[in-house]
Formats: sequence, structure tokens, C-alpha cells
Amino acid sequence: MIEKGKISALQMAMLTNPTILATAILSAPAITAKLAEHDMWLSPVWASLAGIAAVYLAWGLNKLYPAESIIDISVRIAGRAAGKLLGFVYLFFYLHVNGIIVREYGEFVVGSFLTKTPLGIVIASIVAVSAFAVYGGVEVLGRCAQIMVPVVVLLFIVIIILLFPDLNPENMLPFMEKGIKSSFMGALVPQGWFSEYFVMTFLLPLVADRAKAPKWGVISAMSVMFILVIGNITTLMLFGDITGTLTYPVLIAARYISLADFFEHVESIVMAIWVTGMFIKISVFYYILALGTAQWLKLSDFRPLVLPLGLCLASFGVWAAPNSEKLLHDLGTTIPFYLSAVQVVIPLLLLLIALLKQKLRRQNGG
Amino acid sequence: MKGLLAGQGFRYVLLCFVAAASLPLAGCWNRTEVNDLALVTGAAIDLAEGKMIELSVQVFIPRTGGGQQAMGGGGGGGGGGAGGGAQTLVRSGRGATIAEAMSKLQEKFPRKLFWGHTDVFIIGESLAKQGIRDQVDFLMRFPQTRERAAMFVSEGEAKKTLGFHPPLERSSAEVLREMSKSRLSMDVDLKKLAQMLSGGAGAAALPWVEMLPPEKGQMTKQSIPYVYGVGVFKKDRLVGQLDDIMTRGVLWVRDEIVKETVITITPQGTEGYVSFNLESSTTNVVPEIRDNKWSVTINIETNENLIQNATRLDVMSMKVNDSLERQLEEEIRHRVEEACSHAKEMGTDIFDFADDFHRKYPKQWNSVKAHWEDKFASLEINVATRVKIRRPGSTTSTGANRPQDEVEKP
Amino acid sequence: MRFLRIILGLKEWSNRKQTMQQGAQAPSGQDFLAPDLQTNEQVLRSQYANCADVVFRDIAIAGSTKALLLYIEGLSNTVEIDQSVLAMLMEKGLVSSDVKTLLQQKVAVSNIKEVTTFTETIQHVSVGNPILLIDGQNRGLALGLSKWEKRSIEEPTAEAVIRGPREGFTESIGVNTSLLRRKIRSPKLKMQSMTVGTYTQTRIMIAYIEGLADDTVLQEVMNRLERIDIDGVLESGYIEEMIEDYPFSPFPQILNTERPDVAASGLLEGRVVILVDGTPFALVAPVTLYSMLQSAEDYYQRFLIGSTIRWLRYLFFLIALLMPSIYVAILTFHQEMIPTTLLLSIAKSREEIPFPALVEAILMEVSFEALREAGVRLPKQVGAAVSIVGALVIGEAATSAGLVSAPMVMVVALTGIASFTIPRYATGIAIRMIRFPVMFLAGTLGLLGIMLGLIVIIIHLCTIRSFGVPYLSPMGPMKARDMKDVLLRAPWWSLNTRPHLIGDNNPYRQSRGNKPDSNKGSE
Amino acid sequence: MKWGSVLGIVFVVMFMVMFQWPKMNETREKVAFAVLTAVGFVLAVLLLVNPEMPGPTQLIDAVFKPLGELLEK
Repeated sequence: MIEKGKISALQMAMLTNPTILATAILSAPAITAKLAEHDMWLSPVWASLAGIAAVYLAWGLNKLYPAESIIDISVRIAGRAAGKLLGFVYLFFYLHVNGIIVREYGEFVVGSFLTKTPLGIVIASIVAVSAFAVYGGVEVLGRCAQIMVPVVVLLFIVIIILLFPDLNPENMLPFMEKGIKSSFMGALVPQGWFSEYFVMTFLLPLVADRAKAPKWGVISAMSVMFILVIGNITTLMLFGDITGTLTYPVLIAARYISLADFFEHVESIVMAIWVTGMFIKISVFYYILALGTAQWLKLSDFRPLVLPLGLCLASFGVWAAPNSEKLLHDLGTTIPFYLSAVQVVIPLLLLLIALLKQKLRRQNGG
Repeated sequence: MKGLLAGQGFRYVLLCFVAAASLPLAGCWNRTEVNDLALVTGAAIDLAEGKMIELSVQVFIPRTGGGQQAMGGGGGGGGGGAGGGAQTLVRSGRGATIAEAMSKLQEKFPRKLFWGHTDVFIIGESLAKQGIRDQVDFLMRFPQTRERAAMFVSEGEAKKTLGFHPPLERSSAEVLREMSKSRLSMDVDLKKLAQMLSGGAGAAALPWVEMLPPEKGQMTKQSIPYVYGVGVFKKDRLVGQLDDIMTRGVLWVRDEIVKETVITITPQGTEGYVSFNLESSTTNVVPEIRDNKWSVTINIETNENLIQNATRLDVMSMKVNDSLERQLEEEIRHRVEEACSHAKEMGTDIFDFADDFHRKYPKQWNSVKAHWEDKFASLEINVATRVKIRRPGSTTSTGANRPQDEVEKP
Repeated sequence: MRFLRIILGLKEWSNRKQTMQQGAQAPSGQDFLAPDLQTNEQVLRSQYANCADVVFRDIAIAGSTKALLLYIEGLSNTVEIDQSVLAMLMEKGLVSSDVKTLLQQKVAVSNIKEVTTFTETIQHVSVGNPILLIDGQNRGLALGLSKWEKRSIEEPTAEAVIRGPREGFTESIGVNTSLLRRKIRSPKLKMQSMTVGTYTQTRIMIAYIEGLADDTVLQEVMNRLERIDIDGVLESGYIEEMIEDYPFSPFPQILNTERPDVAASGLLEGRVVILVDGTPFALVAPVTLYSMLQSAEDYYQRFLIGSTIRWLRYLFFLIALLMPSIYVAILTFHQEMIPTTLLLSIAKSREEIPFPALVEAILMEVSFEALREAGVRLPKQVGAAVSIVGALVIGEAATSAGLVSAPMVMVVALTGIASFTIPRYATGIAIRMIRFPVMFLAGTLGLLGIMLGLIVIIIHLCTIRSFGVPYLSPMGPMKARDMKDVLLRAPWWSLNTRPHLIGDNNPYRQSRGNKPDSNKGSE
Repeated sequence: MKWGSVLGIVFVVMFMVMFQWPKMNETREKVAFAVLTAVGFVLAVLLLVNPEMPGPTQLIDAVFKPLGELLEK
């Protein structure tokens, strides 16, 4: 085993929760509002189906090969040459996607907080911090998540509660104005994020109490769905029709908080939530990238790869998009399909092939 | 450990050196000291000649503050000199757009303009008549401005309202801010304005600012701007205004009327007045489409407290109480209906009936969306009011100041 | 090339491990005592050449057999030697000169050990036990008559409490073990002795409760202690640094305490206590960050108060770490976060200040630290004067001269006070040190920098372990059961379990149903 | 400014090598480390010189364009 540490199923759930939530919570309301309008709060519910599918795909593959991740599993199922190629595709995919994530983080920070700071510095700083965590291995990541996630969720709830006086429930009506279709369309983008639950394929071999893993995976996906629904409902009740025109509705919502004339402008809380969540998300992707590369190259340790991959990651972050508009556009159109194609469709095919093979073997044997 | 200790120590020193070398590279990009900021407390947007936008800002001057007030209070011996000199200054810049005006304005300041504390935006009458959508777009887009900043439209030039030095508050912007918060008129902030402009009703309303003429003997600069009614926008253009009383009517319909609103009526058969203080009120707007006939019913339920009785009526009697309630209901209905008919005249749905229909009848709404204005003009509006007088105030009888025999017994 | 190798750490520096075995050891080969007194005396005299404080006393047992009494002046109880040893042995009519018989019949000393080697002899002499060597015998007697001047038990000054025992450890290890033994009277309390330091030959005691302490932890402690090869140990700090898990961490991974009650409570939770001779500070391991933020008194006050104070302490822990950074970040990056009125008054007070906020903060923090350090080092009488002058100069004059702004003085003062609410001095220092890099981060990246700094600190805390126990233990990895002693200070009747990973051998401290209930008494 | 950034990247790479190189024992690891570091360094410098360089995102965009148009609004 390349990673000697073990995590609990609870820790895995806490790692994957922000992995999905972090990017979703800020931009989801705006993107879903564009397509689903008043039914935007329903979209995460549909989208979470993709997440649950990804959890069970990862679990299904893991049940066949308990100690291995997709990198080795693909070799087992598709043969050496094709499997290695597929493994490379996955590694490149995770490097690329993580680059996009890092870029999203950078664009948010530069766009909303540090307008004059060079993007490269912002990206480099978060990659450096993540590298520090990844270097510690999965146990450190798991513990960090266990400490940070409850705080992040608590802060999020605080923001929602502070917004209560300004919410207007009437904004949620009319319900299903254009039928169920629009909320489905709105789910197409979040389903891409939810498909990221497939990262569990790398974490499952490291879980100590394996029996609980699928349960906690689903709980994690449901909690993400729940928080997204709450976030969407809140922004919808607050902004109504203009939700879709805002870049980061949750951020604006936090700016709108005003309590007793003194407690104002708490968007820094949103930044704290987002930075912490993003840190976990980037670290998890970064970690599986390093771990997967070590598995692919059959090294005995992933740590030597952490720093060079960090350099590549920061570069990919800059490379991911020429500008902020293009990034946001791609995120709202093609990237979700890219995500689910690699993380749901390909694993599904692999799983089917593997099950077929097993059946054939059994028939031949019996 | 292969006895690397010495080598390792050296390496750590070098690592630290490299890390330290990267610090100066990491400059301080966004850092601005408070000393280098000009805090904008309020801004006015006007139309200048040649379709230019004139942006005026009111900037806080930190030096002349009352920092020493605690000391100078008694023994200072009137050292104040300039008589509570100005704490704010106003400057303006022009440009084709607000953004350009803003950069022009920046050129006139040695310090960086800071918009994070701008609580008040005032739009000049002439600009409002021309359309405000582009300006609102900029204010929503610009990252520094607050979505909670109060919006106003002013009579004449908006810049003037910033130039006054109110005796009681720190700046005229603060005066407007406090007034908008007390909700004597509508309280519209940037977010609400953006919502109104993008809403289906295609109408908006902003509190209307006028100047309060100074009392005799006071310096002219000590007058204050004050809010009187609302300016009404069709699409994004100012088309008219409603006075204070009619604004109340609008507030009743929008369910934005607040406590402490005083209503005075002259009861039937008496001379003199009775005043009531609003305790609580809820408004419920019910849209209805029957046989392709569109109508709304506005149900207003109000609790009032009696605060002054300048008549001979015995307000403790249930009969008088009942009749007063009926008369109050009538009064409120009258006000609301007046506001409605005025709005209809202007063809602006400032009550957002459009959204009520949209919510209840999405299909029908979509078919009239394009010509809602006409539909609104022909809309049947019913007002139903219910008033309860809860308390007669601290004196139970007609009052301590009127002999019993003068009291009119019913 | 050589330079490059050095930076890359490739150069394997010659194995220059300093083995200083010669120290106080006797020459090997002839380590055993000779049967002939003259030889023995010669060897010992050569070992103790130029040691004027070593006394060699020739005596004749019962007037005939030659013997030698050897001790160091000031370390042994001469009165006892005279009365119980010399007087008895010199008595006439003593027949046997066999060591065993002497031991049983004549020497009126309770603590006597036989020594057979020079090494043992020298060890006993150095701790103050007089040695009696007798002609014709290849063994000697070590008489347990050591006695030296020591400080009496006093109230511990570094860890003061309002309610709680007032006795503290002293520099003498015998007293310290007795203090522990007086608190835990069970024979399950074990104490293993060890000597560390080639020259100082410092005694250390590893105390633990059998059946509670984790065996692997205990074994790890022993192994690490045995691995120490150092010339001398003058304080438990030496030991602490030599056996830590993460020597480069600013956070202490071993708790030091002056209080026997803290050490005893650690023992009861399954921890291991290391006592070092010559210092009043005992070491407790393994520990977590939370035990660093707890004071003994939390457990002596009523639990509601204890919990409240604990929360207050967590809050001030964060303030001590972040307050100046947040002030700098908000003031220079996020001015919109300050309420308008407050910002206006800060703007007024900062108007004449020549320094940027970051420089101002660092200046003030550094001078505060200097003031604190001076206050600790100076004699008490002068210390008070220094703090008064310092406070006046920095607080009053600097503000009125317009060098620093009044809000900054408040921030620094509050931070200082906050850092003193951390009951463990070592942790407090760590926090004070980390504050500075975070301040720099705040100055370059604003609140984002603070967040990143905080994340790095959390990662680091998640990484380090104290003897195998994760440093943030009941939080990450999470253990709901232990939260009752972290988020709260649960009442004693419900603090029924020992901490996870530390006291797992015997997890239950008490029976259920200890909750007091007025209806219980008359059953 | 660009040269300053290149210098910064060189510093980062130096740091990485100094930190990681002595800790590695296997040749395999060293090769992987060297190759990845080189790739990262070259990519970083290229991006500094030409930030508009077309990247993998454009490729993905082209592949998934038909699906993406569903969401175009």
C-alpha cells in the first residue's frame, strides 16, 4: 500500500462533503436560477441522484477489488495497455479538473476580495497550503476535514439565520410554472459537481470500517443536497428574479445582512466558508492525483510527487481558462458533461464489463 | 538518520532564506491604509449638459471631527471657532458613464475614494426622467457598493442635497439614511430597486427628496433634505410623484406601513380631531381572474391606538369606539383607493400586482405579460379594511383636561 | 560541487556521534572491587584526585580490621555517620568483620546496599551515600545517609489557583515522588528509575499507574528516554526536547507542571509522568492541545463555572492568536466591514499616525513582548517599576505624541491579556510566536491571508502527535465521548470515562449513578 | 515583471528540489520527480510568456459543445 494511513467512514463523508459543496454553494444558485427560475431549489434534488450513482459506482467497483482504486481497477478490467491509458486519462482528468477548481477559487478571490493581487499569487498560495496538507497523507486530511466541516456548516447556518428578516417566501411561487422540465434542466449543471463523488474510489480502500462506507457516502451526498437546497431557497427568497443575474448570490446575500446596524458586511464569513471548503476540495483532488500517479507509476510512496504535481496544478489553474467570463461560461455549459462523462459513464461501463466477465467466468466454471 | 544533522541544519537555514526572499516579491497589492481613503458617505448622480453624467460625492473629513468633544465641553471656552465646521465636503466629476465620472472624480482627490460605506445614493430629477437602468446596473456590478444602500430621487439637482450641513447629524447623507430607515416614506435599497426594475410590473418607486428650508436666523447651509412622498418610475423613467398622504396609501398596499404612523380623522358630528397611532397592520392582496375579468382585493387589517382626543366624544363607550373604527376604515380605504387611482393614471403598477398575478395565475399572466400596462389600467381594485382600536392611551376617560359635563354622552 | 551537495543534503557527514563514555565512569577491566583495601583506596583516590570535598576516612573496625569510609562533604548526614556507623564500628569487642554480619548486627542504618563494583561505588558517593569499604572484602556497603539542604515545599508560582492544593514540586526528586505517592496511595502506582546524563548522572523517575497507562506509550517513553545520550540534564526541558515527536513544532507536545495534583490527575487518566531530579517541573505525556488549554482549577470549581471559563479561554486563545492580525487585515483591506461610525472614529485617530497599520501593530507587539520579558527577568522590585514605566511610555506618551493610535494600543493590550489567560506558559509562548507570521500574512493578503495561516496551523496541529496520540484528539479524529471534557467541563459525576487513546486500558473511571439526588439517601 | 515571475518560479523549483531530493531513495521516484518538475516548470514559464496558450479546456469545450448548447441561455 502506498498510503499507510486509515480513515473512518465518517471522516470520508466529511472529506467528500466540502469536495462537492465548496464550488457548488457559491455559483449554484445563479446557474440553476438561470434555467430553473422559481423551481431552482428543486434542482439539487435531481442532481443529487448523480451523486448517489457515483457513490454506488465507486462502491461497486471497490467491492470487486477492495484494495484498489480506479487506476489499478481499470488495468484489471480493461487489460494492461488500455487500462494504463485509462488510468492516464483519469490522472489527466483530475489534474485538469483540479486546475479548473483552483482557477475558480482564484477568480473568486481576485474578483471579489483582492482585486489587485495577481492571480498567480492567489493560486500559488492555496496550492502551497494544500500541498502541506497532502504531504501529511490521508489521516491529516481526514482530521482537518473533521475539524473544519462542522465549523463551516455552522457558519453557513448562521448566515441563513441572519438573513431571515429579509426573506420573502412569495418569491418561490409560482411552483412548476414550466412543468418539471425546467428544474431538470437546472439540475444538469449541479449533477456534474455531484458526479465528483466518484473520488471515493480512491478513498474507499483507505476506509477502516468499510461496511459503513456506502451509508456514509449517501449521507454525505444527501447533506450536500440539503445544504444546496437551503442555499437556493434562501437566495431565491431574498433576490427573487434577479438571482440569475448575480455572479455569486450567496456572497451578495451575506453582504446584505444587517443586524442592529452594527453587524454588517459579513461577506468575510462567506469567504472563510469558501476558502476552507475550497481548501478541502483542492486538497482531496490533489491528494488523489498524487496517490493515483504513484499507483500508476507503481511507486512506493506518493510524497515525492506532491510538490512537482503542485507546480503542475498551479500551472493548470492559470491554463484552465483565458478569462473569468470564459471560465464561468464553460462551467455553466460543457464542463458538467465532461465531469459526469468521466466520473459516471466510464465507471459504469467498466463496472458492467467487470460484472459481465464475472458472470462469464462463473458460467464457464460451473 | 544517517548523521545528516549538520547538513540538514544548513539546508533548513537555506530554505528559510528562500522563503524570506519570496516575501518582498509578495508585495502588498490591495493594501490601503485608512489614512489614504476618502470615505464616501453619500453620492448623487445627475444629468449634466451634453448627456454627460455628473457624479457627486460627499466625503467625510476625518480631521475636524469631534474627537476632543469630551474634553472641550466645559472649559474649552468656545474654542470651536468655526462653529462646528463642516465634516464633509462635496465634489463632482463628469463622464459619459458613471464609471468614467468616477475616474474623473478620483483625479480630483488625493485619497482613494472608498465606496464601501456609501449608504445613500440620490438620483437627480432630470436623470431620473431619462432612465436609471444603466446607473443601477453599474451600482450592482461595482464590487464596493453596498446592496443595502438607500436609494432616493430628488427634486431638481441631486448634488444640492449633499452640500448641506445638518445641525443634528454628521452629514446630509446620514439624515436621509435615518429618514429612510424610519420608513416615513418607502424604504428602497439598491437590491430592491434592481428587483423592481427587473420585475414583471415594470414600475418602480423611490423616495422623493426635497429640501427643508432653514428656519429663520439659521445659516442657509444648515437646512436639511427631507423625504416627501415617492417618485414613481415607469420602466426605469420617472413619470410622476405621489405626495406623503398617497405614499401612505401605497405603503398600506405593499404591506410596508410601520408602527407609529399617525392617522387623524374628524369624527362625524363633531369638530376637532381624533388621532390614532398604528400598532400593527397586515395587508393581504388577493388577485382573481373570473371570466377573463382581472381584479384584486386588498385586505387590510389594522390595530390602532388612540393617542389624542380633541373632541367631546367619550372614547370609552363601545358605541363611539365602533363608529370611530368604521370611520377609520373608511379613511384608510379612501387613502388606498386614491393611491391606486393615481397609480393607474400614471400607468405604473408600483404595488407589484403583476407578481401577485404571476404567482397565482402563471399561464394567464404569460399571455398578458407584454401589455400588462393596459391590463393594469383596467384592473378592478377592491379595498377591504378592518380596524380595531386596541387601547385608548393612558387616560381612560375623555381626558383629564375636560370637565365631565362637557363630555358628550352618546 | 561540494556546496551543491551540502544544499542538497547529500553529504553524509562523518559519523561524529559524540560518545563520551569516559565521564565519571571507572576504568573498565578492573571494575570489580578488589579484596584488598589498599588497591581499592588507590583507585578511588585517583578517581577523586583534586576533589577537596571528598572525604576519605580510615577507620579500624573493632580496633583491628582496617576500613575506609568515603563520602562527599555536604551531601551526607555526618551526624548520623558519627552516631550510627562510626561509633558502632569502633566499639571494642566486635568479633566478626564479615560484611553480612556487620550489616545485620552493628550498623544502625535502615537503607543499606551492597556494592561490588567501582561504578556502583562512585554512583553512590555522588548521590551522597557514604561508602564503607573493609579490608579483605571485595564488596562495600553503601549507607543511605545522604542529606543535603533543600527548598521546602512551597506554593507553585507558575500555576497559581484560587481553589486547589497549594503545594508544588521541589527540586528534590525524593520529595516529588513522595508528593505523588501521597496523592495516589495504591501500589499500582509504579515508579521506574533511570539515570541520564554522562556527567550530571541525573535521576529521572517514570511514574505511571499499572493497568491504566497504555503499554505501548509507556514502552515508547522508556525507549526514547533510553536513547538519550547527553552530557548533562539540568532541567526537564532537556528531556522534553529530546523525546518530543515533532521537534520543529512550536507547540509543546509534553505538558510540564509544577503541581502534584495535575501530575496525579494525569496519572489517573492513564498518562505517564516523568520526574527529573533538580527541577520542580514534572513532564506529563501524552497530551493533546486541549489539555494545554485546561487549568487544574477547572476541575475544582463547580462545573458550570468551569465550562464557562473554559469557553472564555477558547475565545481568548483565538483572540491572542488572531486579534492584531484581524485588526490589521480589516483596517487595510476590508474597511467596509467596520461599522461606519467606528471606522470614522478610527480614521480620526489614525489621521496623524506615520506608520502603516502593519508596522504599527508589529512595533507595538514587539515592544509588548519586550516589556513582558523584562518584567519576568528583572528582580521583583524593579519589575513592577518597569511595567509601570513601560505601560505609561507606550500607552500614554506614544498615543499623545501621535506615534501609535489609541485603538492599536487597545488591541495590543487585549491581545496581551488574552495570551495570559492560557494557563500553560509554554502554549502561551507558542501562540505569541505564531502571531507574528500570521500578522505578516494579514498584511499581504488580508483576511484571506489569515484564513490561509489558520488553515496551515490547523493542518500542522492535525499532523503532530504526542506519543502516538493525535494532538487534536477528541476533535480530529472525532470521539464524541470525549467532548464532555473539551467542549464542556462535564460535572464530575458524569466524567465517567478516561480519554480515548490514552486511557483505553480501563476506560471507566467510576460507576454510573453518581449523580447526587436528594431522594437517594433514604432507601 | 515577467522576469521577476520567472525568478519566482525558479525559486520555487529550487525549494522543491532542496526539500524533496535528499528524502528520496529509489531511482524510480527520482525520475518521476524530475520529469514532473520539469513539466511543471516548462508549463509555468510557457504560460508566463503566453498566457493565451490554448489548453485542455478548449479541447473539452469542443468535444462537449453539442451538449453544452443545451444549457446555453
